[in-house]
Amino acid sequence: MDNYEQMRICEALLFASDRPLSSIALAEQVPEGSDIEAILQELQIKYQNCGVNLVEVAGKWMFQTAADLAFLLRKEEEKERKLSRAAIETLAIIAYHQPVTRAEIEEIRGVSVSKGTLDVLMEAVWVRSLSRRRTPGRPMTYGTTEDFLVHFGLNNVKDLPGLSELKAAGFLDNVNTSRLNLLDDDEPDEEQPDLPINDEEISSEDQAIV
Amino acid sequence: MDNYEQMRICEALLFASDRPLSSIALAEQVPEGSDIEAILQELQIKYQNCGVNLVEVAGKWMFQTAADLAFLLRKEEEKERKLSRAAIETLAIIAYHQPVTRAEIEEIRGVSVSKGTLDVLMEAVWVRSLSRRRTPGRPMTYGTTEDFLVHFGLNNVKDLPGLSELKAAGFLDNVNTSRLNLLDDDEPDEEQPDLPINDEEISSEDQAIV
Amino acid sequence: MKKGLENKIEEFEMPDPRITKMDDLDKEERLIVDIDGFEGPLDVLLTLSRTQKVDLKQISILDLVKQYLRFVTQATALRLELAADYLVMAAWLAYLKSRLLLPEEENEDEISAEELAARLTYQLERLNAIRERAAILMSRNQIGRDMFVRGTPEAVVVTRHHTYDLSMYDLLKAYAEHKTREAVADIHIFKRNVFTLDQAISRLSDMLGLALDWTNLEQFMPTDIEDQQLIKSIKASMFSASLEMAKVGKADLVQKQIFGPLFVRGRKQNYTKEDDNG
Repeated sequence: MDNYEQMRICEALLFASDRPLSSIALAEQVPEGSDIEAILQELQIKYQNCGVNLVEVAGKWMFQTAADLAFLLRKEEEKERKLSRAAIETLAIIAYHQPVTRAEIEEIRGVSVSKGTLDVLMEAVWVRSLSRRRTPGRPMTYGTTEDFLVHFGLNNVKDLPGLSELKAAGFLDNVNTSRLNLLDDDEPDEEQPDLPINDEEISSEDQAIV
Repeated sequence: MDNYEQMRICEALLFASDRPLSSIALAEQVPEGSDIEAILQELQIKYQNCGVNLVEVAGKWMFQTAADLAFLLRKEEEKERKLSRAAIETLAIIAYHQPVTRAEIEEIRGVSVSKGTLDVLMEAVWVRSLSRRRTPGRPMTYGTTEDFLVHFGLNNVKDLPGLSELKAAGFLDNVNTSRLNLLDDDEPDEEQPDLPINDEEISSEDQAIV
Repeated sequence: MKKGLENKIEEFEMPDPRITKMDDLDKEERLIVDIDGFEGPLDVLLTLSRTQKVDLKQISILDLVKQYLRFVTQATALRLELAADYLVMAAWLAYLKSRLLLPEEENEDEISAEELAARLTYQLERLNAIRERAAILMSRNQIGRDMFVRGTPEAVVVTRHHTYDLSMYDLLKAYAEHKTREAVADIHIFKRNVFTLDQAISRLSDMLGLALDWTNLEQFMPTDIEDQQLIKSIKASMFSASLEMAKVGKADLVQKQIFGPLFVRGRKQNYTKEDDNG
């Protein structure tokens, strides 16, 4: 099979799908030893000036309509209109601070997260629960999903706009969630990074699942 | 607007449309006086040797996977299916209460579990049989698989949100508070898989799995 | 434009619709406030700080505190119900204000007023920064609004791992719904093992007869109980019993520090005034 034929296969698969496909998944469809990255690069160049472009989102590949045609194609989307100011702000906090607990979101916004905010974001499949933090109370942490990255055209959460500036300004430092923390000078102890779960407590569980 | 720009617009519209578009519908999107037929012809030629082709069906236009590559696409009956409500609920109960026997699932749900429900879940490789419980009748116990964890992006079944977290996220919104208190009383039940297993019935289970 | 040239540029900025300036804007800068529009005390502070028209780092915390306290007062005057969050913040800011106004005392255990003010500024800056990011994020080209994916997708072989279309949301929703139904279907109310107030009063009055001096209430607790639930219940009931007996004049209570042990002493029948100091 020549290179052109392999490119046609990837083109057909990517064109037919409305979800991004990983290069690994695509590689399974072309003969072994094909340079899938090179094929994808070539496809991307082929489409760069067309009405549809091949883009890399969430570490995967997808065809979508060209960004500069947005003004012609724009539609007000149901999902977005439904989002409240609180939900948008919560989404941004989850995106930039992930993994983040509910208490931390409340601390940053200075107000409790109303019921329905998180489940609206989860229903939109933009937010999901991650692992539990290994601190007292074992609170659930939240993060963004692949759908979130795809929706906003990001390859990685590291590509979030202005992330490094936030970091440099110290705004992504550990959030002290003790109530009225303004008065409290204690070192926050719940902010240890999430460790991969591997303690004995759980290991029997793990094995049961394998 | 030059001809190429108009071609790009048609290309994007045809790509994003959920149904074939007539040349009249397309003509409305490009400046008046454009030769829409010529644009479509040009687009058709552009795609004729690609992985996707522009085809005219019943007087309307659409992109379609090249006939020689149709083998790449799934057949109709293999499309993603929706799980029944009973199956989703059964899956959730297995996830939260594993290892759990069929009789226990029935007791929890309050209705009998049809053979088909478990089969569907096992065929999806989300549920698997664990070992037999060492109680009269030696009933089979069920639990979730690694595929289940992968699909839902969990590290561990421990990462499933508990009742209080479901409540906080708004999932249990329509329950009144007095009932919620009762639900909370049930919580130790939820945590069952989490606790160090020390009751005889379950420890035999555990050994069998490890 | 009667305010003069220096304010000219600012006049063009859209006023925050949630804060409407009253009357002719006397120096007091009075505010009418729509509480519903705000998302908590930090939101109010952030909005108020904008009226200072400077970098958040350079805002006058003292002015901000005054504005916030005025906001709370006015809201209360208008009989708007303020959530506890707003009042807690008001209390804290009043404390901060007093610290900022009074000369600082040397105290190593306490955080300096400047440090407290800096922390507040940090919180405001952090919220402001995340808001800016939220706005940037939402203004990005979005799939389904600005850019579109294939309108007639076909399932491709490479998605074979996902046989069923089921999201985490669906799964959790199903479980929550099940739990909801279960709650309606069968309600088990377990009888809790409790130590009643009557039991406690009877136990305490018996034992107070034996102990003549001040005695830690803890020492009247039964020692042979292992059930943690019951121990809690006993503590609560014994505490209530001691209050009850003090109320009816059968015992005196004293507690020397917050959260310290509670001492109890039986009152003699012929009780004199000088015993009343406890």
